[in-house]
Amino acid sequence: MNWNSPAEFFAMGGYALYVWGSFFACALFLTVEPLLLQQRRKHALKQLKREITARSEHETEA
Amino acid sequence: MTQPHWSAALLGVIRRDILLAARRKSDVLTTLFFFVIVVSLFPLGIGPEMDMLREIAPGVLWVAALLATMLSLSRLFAADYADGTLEQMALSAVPLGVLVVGKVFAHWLLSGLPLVLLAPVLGLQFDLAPRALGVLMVALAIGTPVLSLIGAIGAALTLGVRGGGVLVSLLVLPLYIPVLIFGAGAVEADITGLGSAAHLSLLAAFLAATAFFGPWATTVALRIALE
Amino acid sequence: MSGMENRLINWFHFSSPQTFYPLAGKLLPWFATLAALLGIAGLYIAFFVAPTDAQQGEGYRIIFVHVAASWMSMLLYVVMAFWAALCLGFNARLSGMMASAIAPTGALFAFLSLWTGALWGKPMWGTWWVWDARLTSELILLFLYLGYIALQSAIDDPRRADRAGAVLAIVGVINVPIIYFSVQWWNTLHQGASVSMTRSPSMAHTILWGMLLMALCFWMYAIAVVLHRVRSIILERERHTGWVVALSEVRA
Amino acid sequence: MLEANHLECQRGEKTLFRDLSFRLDEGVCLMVQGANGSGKTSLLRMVCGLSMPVQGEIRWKGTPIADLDEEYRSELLYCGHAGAVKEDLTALENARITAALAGQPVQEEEARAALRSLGLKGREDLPTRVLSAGQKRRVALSRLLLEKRRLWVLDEPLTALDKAAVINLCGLIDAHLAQGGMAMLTSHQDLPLMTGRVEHLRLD
Repeated sequence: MNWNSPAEFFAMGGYALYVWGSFFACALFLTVEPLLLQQRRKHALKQLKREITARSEHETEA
Repeated sequence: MTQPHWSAALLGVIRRDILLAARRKSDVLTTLFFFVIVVSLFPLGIGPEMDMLREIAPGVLWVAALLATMLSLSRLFAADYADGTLEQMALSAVPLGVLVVGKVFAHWLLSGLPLVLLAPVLGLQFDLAPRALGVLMVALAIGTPVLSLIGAIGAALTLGVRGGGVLVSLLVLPLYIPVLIFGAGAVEADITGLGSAAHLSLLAAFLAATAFFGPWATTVALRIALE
Repeated sequence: MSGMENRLINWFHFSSPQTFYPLAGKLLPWFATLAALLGIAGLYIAFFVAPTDAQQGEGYRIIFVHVAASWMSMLLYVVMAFWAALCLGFNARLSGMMASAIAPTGALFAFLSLWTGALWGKPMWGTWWVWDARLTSELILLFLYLGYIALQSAIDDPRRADRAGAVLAIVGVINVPIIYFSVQWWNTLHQGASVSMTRSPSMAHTILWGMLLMALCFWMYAIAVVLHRVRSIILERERHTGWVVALSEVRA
Repeated sequence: MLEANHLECQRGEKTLFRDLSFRLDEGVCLMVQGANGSGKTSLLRMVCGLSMPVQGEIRWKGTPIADLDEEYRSELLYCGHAGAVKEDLTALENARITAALAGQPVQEEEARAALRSLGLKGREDLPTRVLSAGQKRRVALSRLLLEKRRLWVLDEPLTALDKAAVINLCGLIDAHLAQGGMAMLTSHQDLPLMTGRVEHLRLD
């Protein structure tokens, strides 16, 4: 085990800013990207449903 | 049915583009003036110390040459695309690739060659030695055709696209990096006494490779743009 | 000849958006789970198993994400060019969609590689940015990704966007090794030997394992994300076809 | 000769036409008719091989045009909306350069004669910028005389032409058909063709 206490772990031997800056940025972007994609999918599905209802209304009118 | 005349078509494109440039001289002259003014701005921004200027001269001249080429790229196919000539070229009995080679060569004659001829004059502003000026000219003479060849791909890809002019620089400039490195490196190597042969031969190899692939990629891109 | 044609048609059927959409949906959770598991294992090694470095102290631990991100950014560009070539060669719709689905993730990894590289450079070299051959090449790779994305988004017709992007990706992938080589050459000429990030001889096995696991984690992540994105692209582009309208998630 | 089978054309998300088949034989003029936006120009571009149909194929003498490339193009003459005329060049230069680009260079005398017969006498050496729209159109049409091609594909060739020029053009098409040529064109007005057989294709 490399660390004797959580504080030591978070201090990263004085390199906390750099190490956590790197890992945090990766974690952040790799969670944000899937979330954005989820949103894109939801939007696409919503758009699709709207179009389908519009089309079927159009057909019943006709 | 007679065989199509490839050579007549090739010469026809080159002759036509030169004729058009001669009727509209301002287009060519703007590019050249741009090159001169960009190069002349650097000493004003950096300071008149000759040692410093001599050191940055190859890089400055080359970057200015890249930018000047970019400036003329958006016009490479745009007019032909707009007035239907490009359609006719794509439907010619002569392969489109041949005509593309002609267009690229004409582009080099009108925008690359003047830079080669003008560069030594500008090099004097930066106090380059006569030998270095010679190397600069040779490097530009080998490198500027590559700029036209690669640039043509970008110009073809962005035909009729929103914001094509800016977009083409975004696509093409990263691809110009090897030319910049070897071209400026050749002059620098000559100044520092390392000899420019290695750089120049790498530049020539790069020219050979792009001369082979460039027109092909441009042809594919043009056909996509015409669809 | 007809046999050949048949095989091609079958292959096209398999690679049609209609068949690929549910397949991607089924594969997605598996890759996501794998990415998570590999990530946990990789992070455990990175922080708790790998020993402190003699020269760089704890700062070297950035290597685990930095190298993995760099590898992925390069690999993804090659994969993107592969799909692009299929798109041009066979005029296959799905291939074009795959290529355009890969680009944003590739650009993200290139950015992360630069970001972590800068954060590593500051304590080790004293500056955020060094014109090191690898960092410079990575920067150019990011430019290439951004150019691809910009070109695609500037063209309205998705078919043309795919095919134009494909030409650019192929031109780019031919150029990447040349760019890398020229930057390397330029670097040695100007600074002598470049500062090595991965110190190969003394590298401990555990460090290698950690890097490998993290790289695999990013790889699986990239596959999962690309599959997800390609599903959205299919939905957007094929929204007028009968099979999309008949999908259960659309009906619901 | 020219055969189109089950063509389908899409622009954006709209299907312009589908399952369109036709045949064009020697000595026949095919008139494509339809409302604006019905896909006339798209069809002509497809016939030229400039764009690919979503479905179906086009054959020239039994071979798909996609496989023929230059072999097909050397029998084809396309005149689109845009006349491919350079404003900065003279009518004569335009005619000669266009022919050279098509792979069939012509002598100056030949080009002058063609322009003269299209009623551009005395204007051969003027930059086309100063010509009227109809005269520019005639410069573009001079290709019909200068390039020897079997299949003419003309998109709205009558636009901007006056009565005399229309009759002149019809005469050209007639002569072309009489020699076993083929023509496919779109037009909003009827062509007073004398001898050639005219068939109609409606896009709706």
